[in-house]
Amino acid sequence: MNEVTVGIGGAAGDGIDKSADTLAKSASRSGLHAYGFNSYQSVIRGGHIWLKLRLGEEKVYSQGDHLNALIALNQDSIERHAPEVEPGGAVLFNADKLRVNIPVQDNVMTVPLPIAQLMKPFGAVPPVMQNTVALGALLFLLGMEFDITATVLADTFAHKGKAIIDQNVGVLKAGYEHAREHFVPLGYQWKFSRKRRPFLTGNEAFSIGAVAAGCRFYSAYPMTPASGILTWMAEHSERCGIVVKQMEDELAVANVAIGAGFAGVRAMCATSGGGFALMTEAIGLAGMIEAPVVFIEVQRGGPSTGIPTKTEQADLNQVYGASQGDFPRIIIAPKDTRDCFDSAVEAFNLAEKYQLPVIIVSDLQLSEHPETVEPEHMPATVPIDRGEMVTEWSGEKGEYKRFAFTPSGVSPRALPGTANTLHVVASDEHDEHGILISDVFCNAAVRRKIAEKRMKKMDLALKDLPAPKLEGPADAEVTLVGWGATEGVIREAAQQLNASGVRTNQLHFKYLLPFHAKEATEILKNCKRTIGIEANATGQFARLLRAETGHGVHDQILKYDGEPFEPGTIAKQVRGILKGEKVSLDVNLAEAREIAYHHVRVYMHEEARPGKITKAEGNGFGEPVWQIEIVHRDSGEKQGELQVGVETGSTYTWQPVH
Amino acid sequence: MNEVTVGIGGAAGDGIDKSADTLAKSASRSGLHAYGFNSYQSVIRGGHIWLKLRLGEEKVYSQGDHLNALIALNQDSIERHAPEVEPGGAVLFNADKLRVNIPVQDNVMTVPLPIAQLMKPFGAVPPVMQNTVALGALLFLLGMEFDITATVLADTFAHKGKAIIDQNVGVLKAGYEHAREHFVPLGYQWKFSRKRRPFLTGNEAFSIGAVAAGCRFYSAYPMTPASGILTWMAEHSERCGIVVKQMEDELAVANVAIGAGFAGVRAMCATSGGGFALMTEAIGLAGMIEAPVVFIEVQRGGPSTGIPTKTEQADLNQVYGASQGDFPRIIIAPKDTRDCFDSAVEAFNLAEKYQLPVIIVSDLQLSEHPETVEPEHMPATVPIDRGEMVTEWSGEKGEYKRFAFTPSGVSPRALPGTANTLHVVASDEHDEHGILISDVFCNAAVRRKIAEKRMKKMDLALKDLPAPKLEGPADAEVTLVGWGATEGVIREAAQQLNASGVRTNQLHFKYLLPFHAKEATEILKNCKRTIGIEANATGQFARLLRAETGHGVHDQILKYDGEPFEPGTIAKQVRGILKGEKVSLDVNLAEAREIAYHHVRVYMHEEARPGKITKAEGNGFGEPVWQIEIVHRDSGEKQGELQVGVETGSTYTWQPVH
Amino acid sequence: MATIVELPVQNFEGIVDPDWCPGCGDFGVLKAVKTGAAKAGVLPKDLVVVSGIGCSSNLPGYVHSYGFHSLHGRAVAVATGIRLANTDLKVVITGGDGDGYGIGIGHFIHAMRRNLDLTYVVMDNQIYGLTTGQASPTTTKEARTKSTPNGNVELPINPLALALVSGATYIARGYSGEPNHLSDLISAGIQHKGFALIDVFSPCVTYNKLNTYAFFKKRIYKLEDDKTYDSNNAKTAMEKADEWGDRIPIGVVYKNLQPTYEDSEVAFKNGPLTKQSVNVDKNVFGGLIEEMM
Amino acid sequence: MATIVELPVQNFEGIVDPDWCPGCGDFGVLKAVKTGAAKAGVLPKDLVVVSGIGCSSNLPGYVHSYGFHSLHGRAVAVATGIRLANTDLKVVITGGDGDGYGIGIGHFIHAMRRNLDLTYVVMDNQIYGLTTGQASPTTTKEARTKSTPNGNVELPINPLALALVSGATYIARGYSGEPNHLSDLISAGIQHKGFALIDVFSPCVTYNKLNTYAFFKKRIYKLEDDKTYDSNNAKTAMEKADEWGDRIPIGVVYKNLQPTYEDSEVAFKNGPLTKQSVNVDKNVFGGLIEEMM
Ligand SMILES: Cc1ncc(C[n+]2csc(CCOP(=O)(O)OP(=O)(O)O)c2C)c(N)n1
Ligand SMILES: Cc1ncc(C[n+]2csc(CCOP(=O)(O)OP(=O)(O)O)c2C)c(N)n1
Ligand code: SF4
Ligand code: SF4
Ligand SMILES: [Mg+2]
Ligand SMILES: [Mg+2]
Repeated sequence: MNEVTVGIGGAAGDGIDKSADTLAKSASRSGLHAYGFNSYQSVIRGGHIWLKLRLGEEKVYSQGDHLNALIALNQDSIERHAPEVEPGGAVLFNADKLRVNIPVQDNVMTVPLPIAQLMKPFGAVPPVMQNTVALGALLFLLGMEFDITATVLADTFAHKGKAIIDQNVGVLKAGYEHAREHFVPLGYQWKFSRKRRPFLTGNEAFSIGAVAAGCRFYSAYPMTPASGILTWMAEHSERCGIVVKQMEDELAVANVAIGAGFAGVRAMCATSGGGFALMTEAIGLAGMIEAPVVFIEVQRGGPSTGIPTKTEQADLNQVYGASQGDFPRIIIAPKDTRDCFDSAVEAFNLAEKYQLPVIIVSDLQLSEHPETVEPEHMPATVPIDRGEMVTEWSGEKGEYKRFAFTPSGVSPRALPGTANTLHVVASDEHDEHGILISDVFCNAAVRRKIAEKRMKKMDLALKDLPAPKLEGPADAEVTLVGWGATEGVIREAAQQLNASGVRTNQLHFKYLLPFHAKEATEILKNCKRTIGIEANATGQFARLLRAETGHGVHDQILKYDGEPFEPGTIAKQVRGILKGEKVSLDVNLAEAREIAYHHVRVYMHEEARPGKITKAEGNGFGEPVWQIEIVHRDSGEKQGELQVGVETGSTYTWQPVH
Repeated sequence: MNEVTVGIGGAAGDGIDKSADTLAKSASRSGLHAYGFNSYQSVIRGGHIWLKLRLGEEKVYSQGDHLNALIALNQDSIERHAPEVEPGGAVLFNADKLRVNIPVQDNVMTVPLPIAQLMKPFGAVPPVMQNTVALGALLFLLGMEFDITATVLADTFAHKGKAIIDQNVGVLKAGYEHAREHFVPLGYQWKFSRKRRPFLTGNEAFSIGAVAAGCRFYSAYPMTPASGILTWMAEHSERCGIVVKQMEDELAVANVAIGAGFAGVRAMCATSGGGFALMTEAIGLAGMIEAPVVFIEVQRGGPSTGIPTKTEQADLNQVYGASQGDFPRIIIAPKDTRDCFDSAVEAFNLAEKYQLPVIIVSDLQLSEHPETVEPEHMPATVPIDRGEMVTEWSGEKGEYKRFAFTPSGVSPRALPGTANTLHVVASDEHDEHGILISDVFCNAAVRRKIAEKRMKKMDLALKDLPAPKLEGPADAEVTLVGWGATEGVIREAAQQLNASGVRTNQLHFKYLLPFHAKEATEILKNCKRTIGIEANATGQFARLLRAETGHGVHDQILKYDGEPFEPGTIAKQVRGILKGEKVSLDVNLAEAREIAYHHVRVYMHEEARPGKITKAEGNGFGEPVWQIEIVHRDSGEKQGELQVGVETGSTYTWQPVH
Repeated sequence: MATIVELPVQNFEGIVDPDWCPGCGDFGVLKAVKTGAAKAGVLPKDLVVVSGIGCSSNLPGYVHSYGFHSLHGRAVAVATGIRLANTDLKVVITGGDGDGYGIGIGHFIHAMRRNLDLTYVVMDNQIYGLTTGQASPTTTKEARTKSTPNGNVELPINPLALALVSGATYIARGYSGEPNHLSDLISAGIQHKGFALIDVFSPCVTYNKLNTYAFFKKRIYKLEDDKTYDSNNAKTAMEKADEWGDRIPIGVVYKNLQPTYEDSEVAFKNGPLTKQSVNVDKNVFGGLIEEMM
Repeated sequence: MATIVELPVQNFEGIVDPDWCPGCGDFGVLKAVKTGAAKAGVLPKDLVVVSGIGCSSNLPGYVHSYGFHSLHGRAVAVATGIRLANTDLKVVITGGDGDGYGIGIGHFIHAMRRNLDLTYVVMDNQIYGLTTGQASPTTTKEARTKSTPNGNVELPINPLALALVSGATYIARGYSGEPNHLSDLISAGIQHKGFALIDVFSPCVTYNKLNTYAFFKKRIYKLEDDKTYDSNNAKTAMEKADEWGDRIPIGVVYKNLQPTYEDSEVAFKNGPLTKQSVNVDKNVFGGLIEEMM
């Protein structure tokens, strides 16, 4: 498959995401598919941002394993990423400030850009425009069409007027022409399909799905990585006729959404782990009063405040255990960006049909990475099912009972404002009419039946949801088991494994509650070897799977360092497991270097970096250690030595040279 | 075994608990064991309170299945409970106001008490003193010693002075003498051991355990059924030198306790399900900053506000899933009152040794029912282990690292105020020193190692905790599996089953996290047939068990109507399961009557009650129905008819007679 | 303003009898809420009574209207959602001092600065009733309660002063021993456009032996009796809010018309949200997709 | 009062450089916190700086002392626990307007009525910085932010007025552009026995383009410059709290000595809790058991 992966590295505030967006939209308008992933930090300015954008003629399912071109906006990016650029690739950088101080692979072109000189004709332009120069050069090297990018810039800056547009296009051109004059293209031959596709994040897909589904109320409190939904919703509230309300905290967010859902609008709210913890009590309320509300929990690295800008799938236990007591609720974990759209629509329908809270579990990677989606997969007209609603009621039908005990467990719902259906809903236990049975009317028999009525809805809902299916060869040697947002990367890993002769199939779960225990058991029973793949430390989904089916997974690939999975790494680990290699938790060489980088950044000036690294006996540390030379960034002269435990990762000693 | 079960029924505000307390203390001072259970409602005055007190020469493990003597303080109590009194028993009631309007069993003595006449000599006494009269009569009937009860009253009213004491003892005597003159004793022959034992609730045992363990800080927000701890702690704060702080909400309660735990005192807080939902975010914080804190979650009927004065074990999922991300924490579910004392002590030690939050899961029944405990089981001196503490630090040891990466995962802890160990703890991810790696210093390798360091502590903690053991015959036909507070009632059920020829053993779990998966699997593998017994609707523990071991239970006995298990009912259900009887969720006759009572209470005057009940075809209701006559309380004259669905429990029609 | 058609109070009579202790102040408040709604001419079907958890919060169960008996401390948030979803509804919040000024104080303060058209009736008994007598945020200093057996050491909250500095536009105090006066306050609160707070002395006869009917009877006086009192003056309102001791004012302490939240919400331009179609306009939707290309 | 031995501010110098944007107001606050602690003569080992989550809440990581960087909105509760556990420690809370006046407002208000000896420094930038620019509870009305693209419709909170009606006993406002003045305010706050609030204008140069250095420079004046201003008068303090427009006061708005929470806590009679033995007195314990027989 014809594809390229571009990396852009720099600091927060460097405008990296904007440049990537321009490139992605250019590719998309040409008819290429795109997938981006931004590895950023919780800091407003500075820090290290590493954005990868993968473009291909066919659909790409992850950021992949490759790096073909690098735009480095600071020295750190060169040092860390230039060596990753594969033969045939290029390293672009601002030659006024940076230098390639580290060996690159064979046949990698270094492209120093005389930024100041190239920008001179445009007068005083903001420094972030260096990106546009680099982008221009890259367009040439990648064989992309200049004019398409020019129209993207024109659209992007339309609201700023012609002068700004011209300036941007001019700067882009300067970069493009500079590359044409001094470098040869990297040799990509694209077949541009010219099909235009929207390029959007999971958060945007949730938002658009909600709009299509008739959502009229969105409440939120800002929290990474869920804030993107608030931003999008606030920006589009007027156009879409949606009340978008930032509340004082997540307690309010959840309860205001429940109030709105009860009153009869399609209501949604979203947050991340810590905010969701604050919503849990309210979710039980929604379950008890049988109010339809959609909650989105976008996971990030935990526990607690954790690593707010890093991805993880470790909130499953929390979502599953949200609120005290047994009550009906549905949990959905969308698989990819398109599925975010679908899941939002589905969630609103399920919420109203079964009158319960629906929780969508996403994660930072799914919610924040942008990718191209087929426009026909996000239609304006979607199925809408508001469930059994009572819009009129006359005395002949007897008294209206909000919680009528029915065989299905679903009781027809009347909204406040309707005549003859007056009722009170309560978080206290109640009878069919809503009259409390928590106080003087306490009644064990009525309690049993209403508890059963509520839970019955789950059986019905399960029948509504598609069962999990095995994808790939039925007689596979190994089955990769996952849930939620890792579907794409696992799919690519399976493709790589199959291509390399390991017969692999994939079992991926989207519906976590209610759970297709029967169907899953049937599948798992016949799997030769299952490997669970999850971005958390304890295998929360594997545990859920065993709880539901009695079948655990045979092995696990767990990742909890905050970075997303890559298909090649998964494939390699699968091969290792099949070969019987034991998983080691020791600090490896690359990690030792990372730990040394941490030391340098915290305690030393910017001009140092890790140099030679050797493994040695512990000599009193109770474990072997990595001995890491810290050297001068350019000269390579030794500044001192660091000892890092191989097993624990502890930084034992730092010995400066003098 | 020589034992008796007394029931007292009346309204809230009738002072029922006080009378039961007097009787229990009298029994206890005589050397009998006592177990009480108060089935009450969330209402301050009125409603229906039903208190059972079981007394025996040997230890009694539950409120049992029997009823030998009834003190009825209102008509409802006679109607509902007089028929339950077993042959040889007695029904005592205020003859001035009440009447026995319902048939009682053979050989049950009715004991009408002319209260007004008996109290006359004492002038204007508060109406609650009718209880004392009845109690006096009961003492005689049960063959208890009058003088002991007189001293109990003297102690109880010591702070009110001699006049009040004399009045109480006088009234008691009047009842006693009245019974002696008009009735024969029921024939109990007690061997009084004279060993005095404290009579206390689980909440009190938690409190006393905490005091023994050196707890110096208790924060709370009132919530049934956890409030008892606050009451006890507040009352004893001055004497025990404990700061007892009611905060503005549970968010504050949890965070203030974490602050105190971090600063170096043994800190505890408690709440019930809804309050715990609000604490979950903080629990993750404690896990992240490795602060020792003890949380108690006293479960009540849920979901949401639910049935606040009823018992349930349905918060296990919530406790297990408390807060986002993976982090170390310990969950303990004490088995009985004595174990509450032990668990509190243990929890403080584990919290400090492993520097993590410990959650104790109790339930309303355990926390609120009082029972006698051997005094030697609650010693003043208990093992205290504060874990690895740094009280002095000098530069020679290098820099102090609060989160030093050690092989065990435990990092020696220094408290604020200590010289040379300055550090910042953070909910954001951090390195060994506590320096954030969530922002500019983000580092995947350091992140991996600190996440592993924290989780490692769980492996060590598991080794510290005793593994579950099978109790009873190893070759049993059936194994009863339970967790937490149901240990006693399941034990009694097993005894009944063994006595009736069903070889039964018991597997009970106290430590839920970390979990002894290996040991439990080993046991379960060899069990012929397991029956899970839990007070919830979905079998939350059975699910946990399968998640941890792959072994589910073969059958389940689930109860979620708010009332506690009784040993006889469990034994009967076990026999049914073994006979292959299918569990039916239909409304049975007794429940149909209950549902009819609900209708009467909500919609009709007090003078009605359910009469004849027959099952009939649905005739348009889509299910068979119970046809329930509602009759006049005394005359039995028909007032109307109610139709209640056999399957759904729905109240379809109410047809008044005229 | 539309003319108001008063309704018979019977229209609001609930099925179930309150489970409050005999003599509880909340009976008077219940009566006043029903009468207040009737006086304001709200139809039962258009009224939603929202509460939290507490003795007082059981109130919605006793009114024949729509009701939402929510979580402890969350009534104001739930009510906000109901009101925003359907601006044709009148939303009256009823609850306790613990519920509203303790655990719920955040929502209370933030709701006031929004000036949403809500009416909030707080049954302030200066105690936690339902949990059997612990100190509440309005419990008198030094009062002995179940949770403060050695005396309460915290300064009580002053709800009227808090409301004044937080942007409520109708601030009143009532007394459940004066249900007629109270029903007028509630009726006016319902009719007021904006956030209305009515703090009500509603004695807990079981657990508060300090702030009893006798206590209030001796002290309260009506602001309405002073014809010179100008309820539109924030400064004198603050003085009245601070008045506590031998004389305690009841009545409308402060009132001021300000734009409401509803006035500035663009999504309401086509009427209440619940009345709008769930189907999205295809052109609008097409534009959203186009933006991302 | 013990004599104060000022310390060199270097004693408080942290290892790590702040990650704030160049020009962020929080730099000035950090400097003032360190200087204030030094001026108050607190030893680094006896100082605990407690924060929530936000740009501003990163502050404890930059001070050489003990620190607790807690949850968003919970700093005041955590600080309360630390202070109650060990009254030998000086506890300074530092955080943002969103953290303290938004999600954390309940703890804030209830802490003030307790008058615990805590010092609370709020870096009020009238925006949510760390989450990249949404409206905060102090955001100016009509301001366009990421979450209010059509303009903020909520009345901003007035922290000083809230503090005044809630029982804080030291209420001041500072400006990060005046770090010396600010450090005096903080030093006095630390020395003040009781709850001290110091609300600080600390411009967010990235997301708040309205309340900038220029904005404040033009408007602020120091209350200390008016020798007639009596900070012990709640009425005039309320006037100053309300002053906003062309002139905005900074300085000590209100100060008043009242018994602290610590004064009335019986458990402190034997000193700080952390200094007491974990072993229970056997006689006391025996009495507890005896009671239950
Ligand atoms: C989250 C949570 N915490 C605690 C409780 C227990 N609770 C129920 S009512 C109540 C206090 C009620 O006090 P108030 O609001 O003043 O009402 P009152 O009973 O005095 O009318 C409390 C603490 C609860 N239901 N939910
Ligand atoms: C429970 C929870 N909700 C939301 C967040 C996300 N969050 C982090 S900082 C912040 C706002 C910070 O604003 P402020 O306190 O004013 O600090 P600033 O960044 O402006 O200094 C929010 C909402 C969180 N960490 N936790
Ligand atoms: S306890 Fe108090 S508030 Fe509750 S019902 Fe009784 S009197 Fe009213
Ligand atoms: S975003 Fe604002 S508050 Fe945060 S560091 Fe930057 S300038 Fe400061
Ligand atoms: Mg109250
Ligand atoms: Mg801010």
